[in-house]
Amino acid sequence: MSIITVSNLKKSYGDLEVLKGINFNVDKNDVVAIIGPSGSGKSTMLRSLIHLEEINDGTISIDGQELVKNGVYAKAHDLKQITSKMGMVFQHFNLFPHLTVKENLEIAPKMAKKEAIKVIQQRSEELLHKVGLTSWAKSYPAKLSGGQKQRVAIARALMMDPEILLFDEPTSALDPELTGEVLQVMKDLAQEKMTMIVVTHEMGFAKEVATKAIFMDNGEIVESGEPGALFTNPQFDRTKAFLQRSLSS
Amino acid sequence: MSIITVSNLKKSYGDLEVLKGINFNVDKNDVVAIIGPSGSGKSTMLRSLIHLEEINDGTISIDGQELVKNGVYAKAHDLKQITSKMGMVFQHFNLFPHLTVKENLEIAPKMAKKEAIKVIQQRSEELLHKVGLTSWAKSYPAKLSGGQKQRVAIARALMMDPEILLFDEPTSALDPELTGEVLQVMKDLAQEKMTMIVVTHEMGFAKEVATKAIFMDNGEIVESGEPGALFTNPQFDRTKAFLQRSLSS
Amino acid sequence: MSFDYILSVLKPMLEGAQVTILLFLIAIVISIPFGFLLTLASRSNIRMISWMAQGYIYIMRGTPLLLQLLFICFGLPMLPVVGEYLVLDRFVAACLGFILNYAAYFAEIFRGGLLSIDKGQYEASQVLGMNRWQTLTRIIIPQMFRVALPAVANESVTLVKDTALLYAVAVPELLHFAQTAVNRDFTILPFFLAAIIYLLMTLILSLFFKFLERRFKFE
Amino acid sequence: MSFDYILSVLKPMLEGAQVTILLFLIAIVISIPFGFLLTLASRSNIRMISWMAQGYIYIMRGTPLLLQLLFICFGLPMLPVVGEYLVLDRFVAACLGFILNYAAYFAEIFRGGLLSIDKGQYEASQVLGMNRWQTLTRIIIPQMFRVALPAVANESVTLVKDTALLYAVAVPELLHFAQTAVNRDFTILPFFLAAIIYLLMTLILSLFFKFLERRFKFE
Amino acid sequence: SSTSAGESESDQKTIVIGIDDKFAPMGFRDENNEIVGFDIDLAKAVIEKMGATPKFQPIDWKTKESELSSGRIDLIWNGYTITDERKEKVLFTKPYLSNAQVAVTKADSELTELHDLEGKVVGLQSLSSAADALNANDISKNVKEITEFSDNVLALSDLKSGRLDAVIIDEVVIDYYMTKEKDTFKILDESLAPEEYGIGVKKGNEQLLNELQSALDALIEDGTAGEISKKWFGEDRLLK
Ligand SMILES: Nc1ncnc2c1ncn2[C@@H]1O[C@H](COP(=O)(O)OP(=O)(O)OP(=O)(O)O)[C@@H](O)[C@H]1O
Ligand SMILES: Nc1ncnc2c1ncn2[C@@H]1O[C@H](COP(=O)(O)OP(=O)(O)OP(=O)(O)O)[C@@H](O)[C@H]1O
Ligand SMILES: [Mg+2]
Ligand SMILES: [Mg+2]
Repeated sequence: MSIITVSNLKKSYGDLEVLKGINFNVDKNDVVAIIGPSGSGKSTMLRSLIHLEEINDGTISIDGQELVKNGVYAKAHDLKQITSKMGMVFQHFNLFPHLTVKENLEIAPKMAKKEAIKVIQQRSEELLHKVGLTSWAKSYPAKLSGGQKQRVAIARALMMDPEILLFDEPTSALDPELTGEVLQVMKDLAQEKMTMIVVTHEMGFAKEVATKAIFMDNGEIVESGEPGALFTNPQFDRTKAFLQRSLSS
Repeated sequence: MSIITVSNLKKSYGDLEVLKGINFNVDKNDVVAIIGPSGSGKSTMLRSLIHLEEINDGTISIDGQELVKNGVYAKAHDLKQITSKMGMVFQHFNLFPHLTVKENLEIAPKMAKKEAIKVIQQRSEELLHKVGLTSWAKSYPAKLSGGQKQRVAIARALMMDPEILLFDEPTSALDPELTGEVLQVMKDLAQEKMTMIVVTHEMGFAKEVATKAIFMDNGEIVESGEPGALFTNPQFDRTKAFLQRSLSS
Repeated sequence: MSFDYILSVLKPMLEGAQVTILLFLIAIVISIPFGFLLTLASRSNIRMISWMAQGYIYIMRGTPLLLQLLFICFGLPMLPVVGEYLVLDRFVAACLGFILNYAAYFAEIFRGGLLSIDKGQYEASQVLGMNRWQTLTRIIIPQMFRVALPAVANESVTLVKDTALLYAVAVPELLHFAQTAVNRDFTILPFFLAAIIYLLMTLILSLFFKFLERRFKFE
Repeated sequence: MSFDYILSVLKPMLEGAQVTILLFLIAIVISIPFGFLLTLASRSNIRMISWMAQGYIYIMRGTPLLLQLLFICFGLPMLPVVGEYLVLDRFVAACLGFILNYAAYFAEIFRGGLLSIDKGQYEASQVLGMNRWQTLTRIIIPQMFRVALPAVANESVTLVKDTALLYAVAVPELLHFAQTAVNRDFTILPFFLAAIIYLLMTLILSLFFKFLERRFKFE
Repeated sequence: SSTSAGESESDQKTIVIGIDDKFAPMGFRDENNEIVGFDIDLAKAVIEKMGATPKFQPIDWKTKESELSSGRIDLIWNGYTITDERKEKVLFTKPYLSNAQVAVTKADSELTELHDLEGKVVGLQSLSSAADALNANDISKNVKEITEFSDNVLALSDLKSGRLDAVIIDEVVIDYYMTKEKDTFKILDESLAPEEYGIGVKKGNEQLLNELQSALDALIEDGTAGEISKKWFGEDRLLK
């Protein structure tokens, strides 16, 4: 069963139609790679899923609940509950600079007050271990390299125990040398069957890890499918042109 | 005959020995790609050639003239004359933000006052045409994309009619989509037999365009040679490990 | 210039400095939170509130503090009908003037601080399920204060120096006593002493803020 | 509050405003280049010069302008021996005080402006064969002024307001006449008029700087 | 005696007296920064007589009527000249001391008469009766410039430093300075205008005025005031 279904998603900024009726599904345990040229609407689409952008029309269901139906959003309380099933990792990490790494992980769960502090602290230690940053727990983000920051951001998202993780170009702001460590953490998550949607320019990662690839251009999904097939045998000229440009450079 | 010879180049920052006795030659019309992990000293080496860093020991000759001999620099006037044979393109472009594109190209030649303004203007127009930015002549740099900025920076360096062009990671600050246009300009220059030294992470470019590749690690040149050979059949483990990491990501 | 003379001149000046310090503390403690409220008001979604806050800030920053002090101390009591209820004690009036004026400056500083905070901070807070109040108090305000700290330090030093205006509303302060002594004894020395006292006060204040800045460096 | 009354109060105030404007123009025109020289001096490689410049800036920024004005106008003539040669015309003394004070502030602003300029600008200039002077005058200073413009605007508005201190050295200015009228006629109106005149002056100045900022936006 | 004798006895009413603390010998600060002077001593005696406690509040002289009308001070009492214009806004006691406004120059000045002030720079205290006296005289139209200071001392110090040619000032005040600093100043022959000092009370507060007047009268009567005058002026100058 689909954990995310998007139908007829439309979004404009003023006169500029950025998403022109998008339809797609994501199944549980899918790793979806979203690729496409700059300005094609990838970020806008991803951000719409977690309600960082308000869409103009269309329906988005998450895990069977409707976040927005034909352009009408759910009630505030439901909205919050629905989006809480997702975590998001940003291109520029968006760590809280005034909190230590450990505090970055723990602040949101503590604010939510659903669990004992003990439990939260234990999980933050586990997750820091998982992303290999146990020894940086007490450091402030400013001290970390880009790759380390992004791993903290992933751990922070995982603290809220999401069923789905969204990534918006998680390695684009990193030195090429540092992308590897972040991609490794993402591969591990894929192995653990985390459902993920990843906007990326990393064709290698898309080919290797993704179970599904979506190619967007100009506010539309041009084609989608199994990544191997899409990369080696694109059906449309637009896809072909884009892949050629991306792979050659 | 070598246009650049470097021997026993040593450079420290305080106790940190960044370059540990570097030796290499560059022949006229060579395109040298310098690769290596972050912090290995690539930038420092390149900047030493054009006297942006003062070295502690060693000899650097440019076109038969000694910029520095056994750690002793030439006289100020000679220094200037020797470095004027080289142009440099920076990672972050370093365009002058308060001058238009055309003014960026013309300011240095005008200051040098060696040529009539007419001649300078004619050359700036030619070069803008060459990098495909004629229509942007009157714009300020802030209006340009990263790729366009870097092309302006290349044109600006060419205005001084250098015999050698140095590039320090000219595409690292660019969106992947925009690297192509800069690499194309560099390829054109290679075709016109410009001598170039390029610090780069773009293995594709290094393989395709460079006539010689130098792999640096930890302040030393580990190996160097014809790029095809170096990439496919590295002699040292350090080179192998680096290439594996770079090409996989 | 005997040591005794210096002491005798210094005594009233130090008493005046106490007034300066007291006013400084009162003004800073109240005008910082008030300034922050003004910042929030000026960013309010309700047009009226945001206009009023912005107008207030504009007027306070566009006219001299001295005029504002004279206005509050001598102008208000002259208003028809309500005037007689607006006769404030002169020290209270001075505090009020400084608070009203400095709140506007702090509001501008905090506005800049808020603007400097990346949109990503709000977005990260939102996707982590934090509500607006939590985001404001736990994420935004601490960062805003950190960014604003150097400007707040600057403004505080200016506040110390502006206490020299107190004499206009007849609150006897440091500089007034220095001036009295200069005129009485026909010597420039009290001005030097006053300068040293002001320098000491501003130095200590600067050091305190430097300490705060280092303490909250987040590195 | 007849119109005639307003006119009669306004006339001396506008004359006072002329003094304000004159002093403002003199002070700004001289203190900006002087401030820039101070910036250069404070970055000098010669220790003595850089220390002296920094000390000067520190003292001027750490003591009240009012004290400095009193010092120059009434203190200097009291110095033994040289005092009698230091009796400046009071308007000249006021100008001098404002210039010496504001130069220190502008020096700090320009220092910040210089710091904000990327090292890459110097490096690009060097590899293009420009010498130090060409780099400074053609590349660095224009960018520094652009960066400093908003702070210079702010400081200039402060300067307009600080002219209210002129009363202390007996230069009759706007606020003095307003105060005279208030005390004479027992009405708050002159304070309002003064506020409006100050607001107008600071508004025009702000608009002028906004224009400059837009003009030199480099976009 | 202290400047803020204040609330020593809580049942006693405090009367706040606005003074210019740079107006010797009427009210000024001595070497110990204490406020002293003829008016200070007299006020203390009179207020005590009234069964109240005096509190001396130094103010910016420019704002004295504003201070009074706001009620922050109860009395203006520091060589406060009675004028018709001021009578419109302030209640005055009967005059207790006579004074004149005089023009003062440096001792070595060539100026000798009032009309020598033509084309000269003249200083005076802002919003003082010296301004009225000068304006009432024709010479005011011919002086080069009139500069207003926030107190007399600043004006005198400017005269000494040479920025001023003359200062218009209360005779009582300059007399005191001339005994303190001999050979520094001289007074021009004609005085500008005779005048009298009174005590200013807020309009509408006739009760305070009356109490004050009777206490003052009593002290003049019994010679206490005369003693104070002798202490400061060497003679009994009080108007009876
Ligand atoms: N807040 C906004 N206001 C107006 N236009 C916007 C806004 N955000 C995005 N856009 C426009 O919407 C279009 C799609 O933007 P979006 O960021 O979704 O593209 P993208 O595919 O993520 O590109 P990139 O690969 O560069 O991140 C672009 O034309 C962009 O200019
Ligand atoms: N100004 C400096 N002061 C002190 N250390 C420096 C300075 N510049 C560079 N270094 C150090 O010198 C070493 C070499 O730096 P360099 O920039 O040459 O490396 P690089 O190979 O260009 O790396 P990258 O690929 O990250 O640009 C690094 O360890 C760096 O930290
Ligand atoms: Mg995007
Ligand atoms: Mg480098």
